[in-house]
Amino acid sequence: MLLIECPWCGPRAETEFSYGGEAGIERPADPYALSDAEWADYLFFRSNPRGAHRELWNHAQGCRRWFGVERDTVSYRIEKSYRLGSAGSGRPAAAQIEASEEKRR
Amino acid sequence: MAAAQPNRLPSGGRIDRSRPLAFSFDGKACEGFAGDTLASALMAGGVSLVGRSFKLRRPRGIVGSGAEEPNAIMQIGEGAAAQPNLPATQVELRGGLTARATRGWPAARFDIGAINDVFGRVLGAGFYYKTFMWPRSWWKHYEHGIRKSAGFGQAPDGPDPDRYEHMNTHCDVLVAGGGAAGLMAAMTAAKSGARVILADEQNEFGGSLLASAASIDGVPAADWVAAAVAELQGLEDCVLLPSSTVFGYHDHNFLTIAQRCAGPTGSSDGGAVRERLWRVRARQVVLAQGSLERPLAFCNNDRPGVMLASAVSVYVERYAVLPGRRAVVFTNNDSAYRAAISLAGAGAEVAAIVDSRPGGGGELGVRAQALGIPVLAGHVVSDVAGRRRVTGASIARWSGDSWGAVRSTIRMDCDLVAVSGGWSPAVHLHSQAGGRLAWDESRLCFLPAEARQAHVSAGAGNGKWSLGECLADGLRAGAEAVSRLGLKTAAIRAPETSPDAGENPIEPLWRVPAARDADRCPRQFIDFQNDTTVADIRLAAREGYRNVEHVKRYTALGFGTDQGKLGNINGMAVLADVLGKTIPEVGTTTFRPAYTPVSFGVCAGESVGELYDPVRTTAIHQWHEAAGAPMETVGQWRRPWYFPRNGEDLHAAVARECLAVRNSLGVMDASTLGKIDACGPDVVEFLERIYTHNVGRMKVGRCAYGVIPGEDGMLKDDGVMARTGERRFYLTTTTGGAAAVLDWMEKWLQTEWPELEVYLTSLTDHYSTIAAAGPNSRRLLEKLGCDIPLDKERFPFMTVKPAELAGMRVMLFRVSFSGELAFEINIDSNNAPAMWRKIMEAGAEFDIAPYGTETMHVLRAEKGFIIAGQDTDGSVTPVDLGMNWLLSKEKDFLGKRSLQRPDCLREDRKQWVGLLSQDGRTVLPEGTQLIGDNGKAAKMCGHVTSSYFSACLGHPIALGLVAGGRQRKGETIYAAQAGRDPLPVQIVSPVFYDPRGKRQHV
Amino acid sequence: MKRYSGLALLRNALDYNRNWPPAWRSPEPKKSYDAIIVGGGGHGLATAYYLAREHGFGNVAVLEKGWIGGGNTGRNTSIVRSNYLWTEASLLYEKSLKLWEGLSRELNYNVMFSQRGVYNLGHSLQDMRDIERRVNANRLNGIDAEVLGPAEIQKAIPCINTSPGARYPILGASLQRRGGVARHDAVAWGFARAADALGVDIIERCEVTSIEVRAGRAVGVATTRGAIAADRIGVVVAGNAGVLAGMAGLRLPIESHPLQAFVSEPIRPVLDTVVMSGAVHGYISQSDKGELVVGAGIDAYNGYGQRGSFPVIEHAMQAIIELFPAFSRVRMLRMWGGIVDICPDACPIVSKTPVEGLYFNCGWGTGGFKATPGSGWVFAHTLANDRPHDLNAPFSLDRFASGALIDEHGAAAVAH
Amino acid sequence: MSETSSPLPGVEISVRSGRGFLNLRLNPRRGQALEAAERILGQPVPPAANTFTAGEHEIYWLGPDEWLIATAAERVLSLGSELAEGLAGFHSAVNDVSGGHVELLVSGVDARTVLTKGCTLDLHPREFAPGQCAQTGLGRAAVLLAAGDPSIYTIVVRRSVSDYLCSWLANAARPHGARFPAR
Repeated sequence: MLLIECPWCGPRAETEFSYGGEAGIERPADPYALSDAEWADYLFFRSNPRGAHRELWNHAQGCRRWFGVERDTVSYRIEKSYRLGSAGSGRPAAAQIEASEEKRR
Repeated sequence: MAAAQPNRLPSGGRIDRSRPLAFSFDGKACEGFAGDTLASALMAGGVSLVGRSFKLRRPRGIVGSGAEEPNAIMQIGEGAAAQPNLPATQVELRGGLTARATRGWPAARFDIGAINDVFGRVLGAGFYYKTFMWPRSWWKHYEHGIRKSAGFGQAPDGPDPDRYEHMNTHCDVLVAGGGAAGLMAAMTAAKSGARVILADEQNEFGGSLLASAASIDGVPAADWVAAAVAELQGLEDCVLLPSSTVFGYHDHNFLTIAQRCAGPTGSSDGGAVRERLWRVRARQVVLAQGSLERPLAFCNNDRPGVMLASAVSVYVERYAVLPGRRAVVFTNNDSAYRAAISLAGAGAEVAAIVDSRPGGGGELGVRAQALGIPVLAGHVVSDVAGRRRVTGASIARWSGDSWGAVRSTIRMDCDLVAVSGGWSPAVHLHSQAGGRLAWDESRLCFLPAEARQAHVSAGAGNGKWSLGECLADGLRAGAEAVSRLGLKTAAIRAPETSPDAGENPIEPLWRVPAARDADRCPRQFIDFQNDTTVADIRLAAREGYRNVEHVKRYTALGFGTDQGKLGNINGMAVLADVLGKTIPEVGTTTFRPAYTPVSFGVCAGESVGELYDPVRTTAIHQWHEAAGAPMETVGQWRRPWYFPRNGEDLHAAVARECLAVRNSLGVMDASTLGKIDACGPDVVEFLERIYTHNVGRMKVGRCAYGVIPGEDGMLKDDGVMARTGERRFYLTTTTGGAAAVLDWMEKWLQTEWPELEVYLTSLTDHYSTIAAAGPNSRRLLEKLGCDIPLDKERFPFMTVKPAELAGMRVMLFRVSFSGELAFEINIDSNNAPAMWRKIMEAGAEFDIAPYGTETMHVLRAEKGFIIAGQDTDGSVTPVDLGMNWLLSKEKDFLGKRSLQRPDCLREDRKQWVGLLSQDGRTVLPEGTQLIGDNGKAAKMCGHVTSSYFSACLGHPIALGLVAGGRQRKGETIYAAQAGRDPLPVQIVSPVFYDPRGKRQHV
Repeated sequence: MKRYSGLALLRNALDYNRNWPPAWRSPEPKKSYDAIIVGGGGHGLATAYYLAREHGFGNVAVLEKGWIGGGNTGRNTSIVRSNYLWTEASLLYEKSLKLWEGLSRELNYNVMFSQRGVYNLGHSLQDMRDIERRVNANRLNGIDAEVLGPAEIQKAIPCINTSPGARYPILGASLQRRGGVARHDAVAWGFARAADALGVDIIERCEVTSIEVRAGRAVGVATTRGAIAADRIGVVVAGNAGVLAGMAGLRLPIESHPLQAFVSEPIRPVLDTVVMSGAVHGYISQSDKGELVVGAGIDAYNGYGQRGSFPVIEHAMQAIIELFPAFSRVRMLRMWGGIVDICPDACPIVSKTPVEGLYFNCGWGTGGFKATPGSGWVFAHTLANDRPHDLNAPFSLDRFASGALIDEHGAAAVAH
Repeated sequence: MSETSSPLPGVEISVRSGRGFLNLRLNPRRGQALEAAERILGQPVPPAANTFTAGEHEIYWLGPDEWLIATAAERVLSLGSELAEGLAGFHSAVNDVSGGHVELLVSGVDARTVLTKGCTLDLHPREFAPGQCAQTGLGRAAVLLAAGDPSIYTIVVRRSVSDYLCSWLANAARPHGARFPAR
């Protein structure tokens, strides 16, 4: 049973979490500009690496937050977990949320 | 006593002679003492034949004293509390225990299957792959015969009467193994302030110290153990778990321990716990599980009376049992000399120590010779005589060549051959944790090498054979764990022991040469339980099964209940010899849990029976139960299925309930629907992306039906939503979809659209939902007393209002899932039972009928409303369901792009339609496949998803998915029926009742 | 190939079994082959066998990075059945089942295919609707199937708990009598031996490190035992498909997950058939040796570690005790994990690829073992003719773009 | 671990009646929303994860923007509207969830042991001290667990699974001589 560090609640047993698949799959800004093959790539194709994997987990029985985890898919070792929208997620959404935070504050 | 226990020594041992215990073995009355194992008691009673081997049915005796025992596999107890397959060596003796040998028919002593031994050569490794193929259909007959001889013990004949539980725990240091090294490690860690768990598979801590003549700090080893245990017990945050096997080392330093809390057959009263599973998250682990002695591969080395030398010591020293009167000790290392000394000390005659090493033993050899035990250095036991018990040993000079033939020159009478082929550290947990193993050529064993998780090995499990080394290594390991925790190690000194005897090194002896070559000599067993011999391994290699995994699988080496604890290393060494490779080149296998077998029950824990899975019930559930409603399982929920009156069956009750709703009044508990409060400045934008319709056009106070597709365009869930404020919506989902929909929305919100300000709060449990449906529903509410006008102008269809009803605050919805005038009352669940009762009282004048899920299904089917998950299956789009009108053209929503894929645009996709059986009376079974014509080879074109008898229409109705169905209304297709002619069915509109929807608007 | 028979056993026994020939050679790899199969599991070996046997390919190699049959072939619960819901899937699995029925004799190797029946249990009204639908579809596709009620189930399986008071009561089941179990290792070994006899080179400890693509055409592979040229390359590497696809610049709609199983100690025969329950996530049979063989649910996360999380095993134990309360005291001997490659629709990909001469057979999820001969048969056809057989045409890589998925997932059919 | 059926129960389990609950969502980093809420509630809204404050109400941290306010049932209505009004200017959500929760007390020397049977949290008093709370699993139910005075734990569970949880607790507590009031 994995021990997963929720960025808010700290390390908790795997059974408190649900898995959300590969992280960083961005929904295309204009789906209608994509060919069927490109759309299929977004929908179904995943990198599925043997080794380092960025993935989403949800602290389902806890704070209900989704967060990112870097985990090795062979050793299952977790390198780090991080809040979405914080440094390191590498997602544009990160910038967006910070910006919108600022704007509304 | 002497008569009952002829082999019991007059004194000594850790048994309690004041507590004799009666038990039975194979129906025969026996006796032992408290402190015995079943094995030691049997041995004391002179029982030497305890079972038969799996394939060849050879008579077998006790070989070991612990988890490694391959032969003495017992059926303990009777009936539902029976316990199959316990090694007698691991069964603590209890009064009244009944034990049976598990192999051999009619009995282990007289087994007609022993004929297999005669034909053994035909039954070589993999023989079954080569035969039983003719005639083709006969395999099942052959197999029937093969299966007759399968297995050891018998499964109990009823549900387990005992309890099991889990215990989740955390510690700084888990010490697996409570022998010399483990005790020292635990002491070091605990005294340094760490939270410690010490677990040992035996009922007493001490491991080999319990059978040791050594002294520690000037006291006998066993006394030192007792003092150490007492000291640990006194420390805060130190948990001692005897009778507890650490059987699994999983990822992220999670370990599982099975603890035996009651005797092997459990407790007499059901209250106590039989076994407990400790689920441990340890920051550091010390592995001190000791080592396992290896047998030697000589001819007929499986005869009863051939035992591990260490086990002989254990029986003599710990249990005061003499395993034989005249022994030959056969070894390639010094440790077996201790067995010889023990035997001599207990009054047995040791005919000789046969030591393959030309130089013989070290100091222990000198000691043995001083006791008058002859040592035959440079010799081997090449064969033993006797069938049901060893009667003699043939001894030959050893030239160092394993594979040549030898002639035995000496024959000694004996009834016991104590063997030692060296020691293998129990590296199982280290390996399970992903740790590497390294072959040590001087110790002739695999040692734990680099660890991949936070663990350190100690003691004999780390290749430290002597007591002094073990104690020091335990201290070192404990200190290492402590320092990794960042704690300061308490000052602890290693205890003093009598100096270790100087030993001569072990020398390899993987196969003992015999009078004939390895293929033709009498069997030399490697895996006792599975009858894998040296010849089998040679055969496998000859046939091309050269990878160690192939050899193991082809010969069944290591696949017994002892999981190769005795045989694996010997087998690999023989294979290496055969292939001309080194042992590390042959490799080792990865160990998987369990170290020793664990019951299904303890792994399952409490979550069995009524606690197997939570049952969710509504606030009104007790009323439904009292009303005698049969329940339907919907996910975790229990929902009333129907409410029979006066012995009605399902059909009668449902017909009555349906008519009540259509003609007067029905009421249903719809509380299981998912309910979500969504609010925030961006709530409209958010819901526009989730739902397909134009959410923004909804006015405050309005309701709308909405569907949620997945990003693949397939329908995921549906439900009514209400706009309760400018920036607030109340969303409902299906019963089964509640959690999934909330997760779906939160995931998009948090991971993709964090810029949208929306808060989602589940109200599923807070609100109970009571649906009052039927022409009299408005009158019911009026009668209950409602503070808002209920007429259709001021409270029209598809609107929502807060109200006070019967003196209670409610959210009142003018919606309908039945097509009748209906209200859905959402009320604080605390008040729901009271509201329900008031409704039943007030409704009496309308002959109100409570109705269940079945009537709800019929009513909605008459109206052509879908049930997501019944009429859809993950491959159905909203377009297939005829919901084009719900799909906004003005916006994007999740799944919209997918609807434009070529397959989703096909005209002949399966579409949702109504179906009428043409005979006007057949209710088509749900799941019926539809075919285009009534010919034999007709192709399937759809299937029936819902089907009922409609009481108000007076005929059956059905709904289904039919290829291109919407364009085919009026066409006749056929319902395939097993073993009968296809039934003609007409495709019609899915709306059967009140197609213009007038009734719900009144 | 020296034929195996009872007589051969006797003859060799007289000679102390000293003259059995190797079941397959261990040749050095040649410089080039007409076809290379990457992956020496059951599927790869079957592909090579049928290429040689049905399509006359004489110059074929199977490249295996470890030892043959060492992947999922040797790590499954060995269930064979064909009662899938969708026509496309059920016909493919039925082809396989038909091949299973004659396989021992075809290969002259007893794969111990035991048609002891497969029960798929239903625990809710919706389960029963799905069972009816699947059974009816199977029948129309010529696949044996029937629906049984609790009383019939109880009669056939005395130790099962059909009490209506159970947490998830058994309301009924589908039964495919022709389904059953087989001896997993034997399938790999049998195909290897038979393929070898037809001239196929089975090359173990030969890991493919890259796929050479020239002008959109695959022309060979680099391996740990040197470069090997090939006219066509078929890749069948469960648990590694993505890695191999990456070598050719392809992406696959596959995610790899741990799938765990465990066996009990051998007990006397008590369960004479295969029982599966999708609702409680457990499936069970008893081997000829007496072990209860139990399959658990899939671990949620991606993983190539051949091991999963212990709670999944606990859940399977609970499910088995729910179905068979008397097994609570039976003991688990060992547990292990395989790697299952899952497609979004829980159906495989047996397909040409955008690279000429490169073919992929992957994504079998939990259905791989039962498909072994059929998968090899259609894949051999696809390689030999450079186009799919009718049976595997629907299982193309294109279906993910067109949307023509064969959704065994969504259809709530039991996936195993 | 006492497993005898001694006359003194090692654990007592009771249902707290008359409780009301509000679910509060707001962004604590935005403007003065948190302060506004605290003014109305008359006690701090705990900013630290997995803690709670006790005063007139207990306010439990549920997530970075979510709290559960447990209070007397009769206070819920007024408190809810005050909060809704006071927070109207902020992105926030206040929901009465009184009907959705059941509050249980588990106390006694064996309370921790009983919870340990079904909860993977480290409940050692050093790790889970009074004032701390956590949403976690207990048996197969999701719960909010809070540590009060030593050996008193508060459990808040969804109403629909509360019967299950009570059965689970009764079963786990059985070897400890639990007293369980009739429900």
